Amino acid sequence: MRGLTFDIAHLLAGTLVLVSFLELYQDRLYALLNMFALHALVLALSVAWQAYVQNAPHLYVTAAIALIFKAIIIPVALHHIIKRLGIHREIEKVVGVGSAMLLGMGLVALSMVVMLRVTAEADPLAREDLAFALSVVLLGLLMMVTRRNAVSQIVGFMSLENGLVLAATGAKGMPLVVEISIAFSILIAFIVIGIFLFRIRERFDTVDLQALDRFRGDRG
Amino acid sequence: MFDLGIQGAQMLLVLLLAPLLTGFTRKVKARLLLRRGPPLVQPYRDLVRLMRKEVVLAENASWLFRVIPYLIFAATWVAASLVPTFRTGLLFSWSADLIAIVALLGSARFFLALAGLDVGTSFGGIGSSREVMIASLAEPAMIMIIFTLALIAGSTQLSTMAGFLVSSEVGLRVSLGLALLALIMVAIAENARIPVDNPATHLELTMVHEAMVLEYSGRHLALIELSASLKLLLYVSLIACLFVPWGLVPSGAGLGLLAVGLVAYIAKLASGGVLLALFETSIAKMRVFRVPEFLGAALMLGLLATLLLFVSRSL
Amino acid sequence: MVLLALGSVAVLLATAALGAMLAEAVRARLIVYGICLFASVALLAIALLALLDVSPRPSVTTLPLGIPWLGAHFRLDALSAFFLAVINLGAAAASLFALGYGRHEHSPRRVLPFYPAFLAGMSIVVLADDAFTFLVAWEFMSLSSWALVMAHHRVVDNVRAGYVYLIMASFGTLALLLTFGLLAGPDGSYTFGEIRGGHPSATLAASILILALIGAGSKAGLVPVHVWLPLAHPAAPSHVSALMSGVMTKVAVYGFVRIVFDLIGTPAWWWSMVVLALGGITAAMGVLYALMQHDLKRLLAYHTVENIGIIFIGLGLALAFKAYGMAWAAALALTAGLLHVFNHSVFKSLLFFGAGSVLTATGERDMEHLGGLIHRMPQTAFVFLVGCAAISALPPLNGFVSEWLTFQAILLSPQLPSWGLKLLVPAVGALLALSAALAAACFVKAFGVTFLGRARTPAAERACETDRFSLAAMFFLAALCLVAGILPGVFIDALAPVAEGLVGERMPVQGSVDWLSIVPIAESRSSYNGLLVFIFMVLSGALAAWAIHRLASDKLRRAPPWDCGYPDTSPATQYTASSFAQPIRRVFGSVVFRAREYVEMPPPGDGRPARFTVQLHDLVWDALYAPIAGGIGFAADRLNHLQFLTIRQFLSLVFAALVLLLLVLAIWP
Amino acid sequence: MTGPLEPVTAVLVIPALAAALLVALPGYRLTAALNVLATLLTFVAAVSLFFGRPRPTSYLLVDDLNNVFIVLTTFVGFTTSVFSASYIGHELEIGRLTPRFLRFYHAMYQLLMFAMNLALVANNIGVMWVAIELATLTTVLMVGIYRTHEALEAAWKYFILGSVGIALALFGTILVYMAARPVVGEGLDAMVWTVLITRASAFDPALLNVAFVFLLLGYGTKVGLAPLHAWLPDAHAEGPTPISAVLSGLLLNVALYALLRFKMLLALNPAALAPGPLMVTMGLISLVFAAFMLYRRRDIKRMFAYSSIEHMGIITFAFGMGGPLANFAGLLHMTMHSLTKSAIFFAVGHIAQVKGTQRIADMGGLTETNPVLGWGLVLGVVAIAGLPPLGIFMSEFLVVTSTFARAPSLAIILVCGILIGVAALFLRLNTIAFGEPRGATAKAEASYLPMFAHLALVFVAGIYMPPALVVWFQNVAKLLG
Repeated sequence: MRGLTFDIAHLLAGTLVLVSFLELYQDRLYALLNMFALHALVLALSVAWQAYVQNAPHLYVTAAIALIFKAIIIPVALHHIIKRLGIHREIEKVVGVGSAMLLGMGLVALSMVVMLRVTAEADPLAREDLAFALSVVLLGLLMMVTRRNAVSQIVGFMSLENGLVLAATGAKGMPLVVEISIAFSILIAFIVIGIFLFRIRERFDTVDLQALDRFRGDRG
Repeated sequence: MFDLGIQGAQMLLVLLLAPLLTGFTRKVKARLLLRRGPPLVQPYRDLVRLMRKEVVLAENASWLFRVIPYLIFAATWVAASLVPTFRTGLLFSWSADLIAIVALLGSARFFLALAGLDVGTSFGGIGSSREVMIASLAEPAMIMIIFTLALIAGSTQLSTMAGFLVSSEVGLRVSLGLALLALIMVAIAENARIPVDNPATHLELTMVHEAMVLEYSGRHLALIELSASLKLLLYVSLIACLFVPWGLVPSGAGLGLLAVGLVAYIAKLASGGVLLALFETSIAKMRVFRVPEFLGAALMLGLLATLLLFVSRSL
Repeated sequence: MVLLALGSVAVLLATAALGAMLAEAVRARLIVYGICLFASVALLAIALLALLDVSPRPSVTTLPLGIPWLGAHFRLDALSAFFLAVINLGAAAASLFALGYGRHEHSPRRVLPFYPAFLAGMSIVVLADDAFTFLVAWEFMSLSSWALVMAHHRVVDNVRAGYVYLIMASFGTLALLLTFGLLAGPDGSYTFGEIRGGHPSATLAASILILALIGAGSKAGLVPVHVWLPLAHPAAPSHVSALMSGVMTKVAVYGFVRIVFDLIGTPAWWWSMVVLALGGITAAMGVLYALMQHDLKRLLAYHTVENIGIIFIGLGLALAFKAYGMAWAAALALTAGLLHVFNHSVFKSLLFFGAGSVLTATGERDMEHLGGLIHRMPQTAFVFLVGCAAISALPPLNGFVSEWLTFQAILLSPQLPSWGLKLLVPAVGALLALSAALAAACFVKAFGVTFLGRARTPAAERACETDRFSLAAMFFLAALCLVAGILPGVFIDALAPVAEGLVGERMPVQGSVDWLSIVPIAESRSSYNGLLVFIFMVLSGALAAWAIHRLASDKLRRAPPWDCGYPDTSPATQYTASSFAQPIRRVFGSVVFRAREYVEMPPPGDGRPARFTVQLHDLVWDALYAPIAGGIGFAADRLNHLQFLTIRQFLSLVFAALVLLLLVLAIWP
Repeated sequence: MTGPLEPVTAVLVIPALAAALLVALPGYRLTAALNVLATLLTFVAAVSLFFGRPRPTSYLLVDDLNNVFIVLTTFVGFTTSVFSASYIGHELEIGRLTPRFLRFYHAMYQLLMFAMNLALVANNIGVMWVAIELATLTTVLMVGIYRTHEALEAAWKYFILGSVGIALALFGTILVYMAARPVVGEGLDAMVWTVLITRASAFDPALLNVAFVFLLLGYGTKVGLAPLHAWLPDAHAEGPTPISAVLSGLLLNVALYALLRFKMLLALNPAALAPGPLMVTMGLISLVFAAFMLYRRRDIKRMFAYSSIEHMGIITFAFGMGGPLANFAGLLHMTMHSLTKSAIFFAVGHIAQVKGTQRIADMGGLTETNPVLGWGLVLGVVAIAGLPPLGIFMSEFLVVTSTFARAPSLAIILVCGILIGVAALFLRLNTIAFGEPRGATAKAEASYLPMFAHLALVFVAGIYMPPALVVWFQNVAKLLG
């Protein structure tokens, strides 16, 4: 039984990392959104699994949030925005897919090395989860910095945050997990609204098209 | 009391001999140029005549202009009266050592240069600016020479130095030679002699000393001329008492010896005058802006002499 | 004793507040400067009492201020007493001068509050007995004087001057901060008492010396950290310029002496090489700079640089002798240096007062626009002349005495065993002699062009004698120049305890020598009697005058100047300041300043005037400061791009930092 | 034991209630007065913490360390609200703000106070994290309050970078929990500070290391350490000046406080990596970087924002060096910097209102036109430049001297950085305060009280510090190890 729980948790966490890589691989916005929905779904599953394993019912709330809010509402909203702004073109990347993948590999390796230094007596389930969570976080960050497109950057941020939730739920008996996940959902909602409000097509840094590059701090 | 008398005698002696030396030099120069030249007493006559004349003062000359001649005279005279002429150990010799004497001459020059600027004429300006330029090289050279001698004699006190140099343990030294050479060059520059300056010229662009005193007349001019010849005398007797100290009478000697010393001194002056005249007639005046090189050489010689001493001290 | 001193300092601080309050009032000037005068006279009296006090043990006190667990320590020993006296002598004179001079100040509220603060700051520096108090006072002094420099801030140059000054001041303070950091050690023993106790290692002591040279030197004006001085000193109101030049630089000297002679312990011989070389270069460079100036106050400021050089030569010799345990020679050299400290403070203040009077009388600082003032301001001219003669080291005034003593100290140096010194000292001596001679030349120019000749502008034409307060201050200082010149023995004896405290030996007592002459080492070796020289000169001059007027003519007739037959009525034909300096510029300037002269002579028949231009380069600035400023500007420009990145790029920075740190963890043993 | 009258809870309850009230109430005068009153009450409550300290609960904690921060925060909050009353009044007159936004502004102000106090008194690292996130969000909203492109963009930049920071900090917090769990056991205790600190030595060092890295970056973003500083200058420049004052004076400190807590945690664990070197490095980088950035600034508020980065660098450096002297200096420097910098921003706010712009090029000769403002600014800059006899000099003196004896090279970098920064500041000050007057010269109707109150405190602290305060600071310094 013990082995099985470990395997399933491990499997789900691993899948999450895999999906992060898939996200990193996508170069069409719609596909990216679908991938993110999958990401959220896997997260929901793994959280639910943790809830079951640790028999901590409040975690089911987190799972529900992940499922409903992230896997359904947000992707739909973003679809909507993309249609509105009419930007279902290629995602302009800073680095090519291949190199992004390589970087991702490096990051995963790094997080493994860092986490496996953790002394063995900490229980293996949590340790593996942590390693995967860290890689998910790093991959999300990588995505944010390698994409020029606001939507994909949000997706990056959200998958980063998925990693956090994974870690939080992996930490057995950690209080405030639900509160935290809610807080984060609010944060993400803010961002999405912000994008919608400011009609940010290209990048975060400009508030609308004609303001593009006009003001950047202390010029003039 | 006796010392006091000697001191007084010396002061009077230099005052009286100074014009004579000047006159003598002129005479010899004239002879060398196959002219008869003025009589020996001519300088005295000039002085007296100038004294009698009224002073013609430029309108915008200030009070300073009228005080300066007396200042110069006083400074030079005091300086001259502290250089041993025929007898060492003067009563007041300890009141000013060689450095102080040079500084006294320096203050005389300082005020003379100011006098050149006072009336506000262009020639006065030329004179003063060149004078200070020459001085700014001559004085350090002089200081270096003093260092050399002081390090040899272990004192900056003229009487002591002369007393030491007359004694046999000095021997012949390279530094001394260098110092002598430098001192002669400095003396020539300081006394406005050829090749640095020409005391006889009034050719505007070449003169230095004469340009400064251009506006002076009457008794003022007389005092300045007198101080000039005092200065010449001072330098000659300085060289005499430092480099040819033989015949210099030590303090506490009898009258007979004193007479000998006096004769020796006058002989030295005469030979100094002759040498000076010879030198001046045999050389041409140099451009003003060659002067720095001339004096720079003197400075270098002095420095070299001092360095040699510093180094040899440790051997 | 020290409590009394602190009390009067407190009075000064209170006066600062007072000045801030009633700066606009009509009588404010009289009140503020009056109180300052009394306070500084009181401090002077205290300092003199402490200096002549026979009991060797200094009076100390501690106040619960500054660093809490440390408190503020104050101590009044011989050294600080001497400098306290110097400071407050200058302060008293300046306050007296300002009573009259202040009338011309058009923005009193920018001067009155800071002036007393400045005085207080300087006094506290010499009283402080722990690192923190010392530095606070030191920087407070800089700060208040900075405010005074900025008093006339509408002039663009003054703002720049104030800027350079403040930056150099903080630079120096930070250097001193590091110095004390080394002296205090890791456990932070900041009181001078503890510091004296600890003996730093050789390398440590060496770096302390270097830092102290930078820190104190930048305040004193050693080349090459002198650049602020000629900018800042002239910019301030003249009585402040006098204080900054005459007194504040001496506070810096105090800092150096305190650290190097008192706190570090026994010096190494090569230290003196550094100090001597710097001193010699500073002296020569300073006077050469001064000769090239035609702004009267700036000329004086550069001369301060020169005199600081002379002082440091004295200190360097003292270090050398001390290092080789020739205490009596060290005492001689140190006394020479300190005596010059006193002398310079006197005649430099006097000269700046004179310049201030000229400034108020004509509104001109540029000598090219002056001339002939001796007719309009005879008394000012007289005292200024005395000052010029004194600073040119002419007997029988005080400037000569200290330089004479320095020469005597140099003449002792062949007995030093080290070869480096054997080669260096004569060269330094030559530099000293050279700078003395050049100083005389410079002041012939300063006095001659400003006061003699014919007025070059209507402003100079209309000048009139300055007020009574100013004259009183200047005559007082002039008299002091003479007294210190003809009775040097008194002052040398007063310095004996200082030398005894620092090098453990003192010069032979001069008071006992007959005829009041001074004998640094031995009667047979060298002696000087200013009094006799003075009397001789007076007598012989009077004798000559009497004889001539009595026996020969005393008739006198006024006539147009002769000038070789063609006098020119236009005052423009006079020698100007720059033309006066031209021969010297040709001799030295071509090397030191890369001075170039360009003559553009139009062809015959061409109406255009011929022009003559001279180009001077400040090599120190070009070689040292310009590159630093350029480098900072370059770096600022490069880094400035970081302000204009996109958010994604900023995120990448964060990302990079994160990955980097994780890598560090990964390879952490 | 934590009734609403208990000072600890009062510190939290008063702002919360005030926020609720201020949202509801109309009218500028009333709300402003209420704002001042609320902050004053909070300050009083904070001061009363000296006398009666409650025993730490699993959520709230008051010890020497955070007591310093609370008092400082509430005090500056109070003075800033006084300043803000006169400042915002002017903003209303010229119509930069509408009454609607004003209500929002006051509510947000109180909310920010609440969040910061909560972050300070929280005994639970999770609560602390939540509070800091809340503070960040409120300030984001206030930075954007002017609704200009620049303001919105600054707010957006702040928001995005802040969120990433928050996320990293959370990950760090989770890791700390995981490190604690095996030792302390599951549940709340593993996040309670007082428990953690007692058991820290037994935690898993590797986890702690990773945790600290994330916390350093997460909270370091809030502290404004380079290269995580990007949000700070724009947020300061574009928000209302009172908010700039609070940001520089308080929020940075709060984030630093969080960092310090975790540093203590690491310091207690011998096997974990020493946090000192990391903080020293980031501190020096921030210092030197900010010093250079000062030179090319054209916007006065942005310039002082960079100076805040510089000083945060110095403070972090000091705490990184550790040891009684350096820690004491760090605390002192932080206090002095908060007071001085907010005083400067008070002056700058009024100056900007007088001149009608924030461009340095359009200001000049202030000491002529507005002597009080001008000299106030000069005094402030003199203080921030670390010139005696003002307080910052003492802290810099202690930092530099204590460092130079231990690590000369670091001290020299430090000194160079400080000097470069001073040079830049005075370069600008000369053009602003001196020279011929430039730009509009209106009379400023301003309350100078807060500014001079702060400067007076800084001045006194530089000369005389009451022994009680010193003992207190020394205890804290010991606490920090």
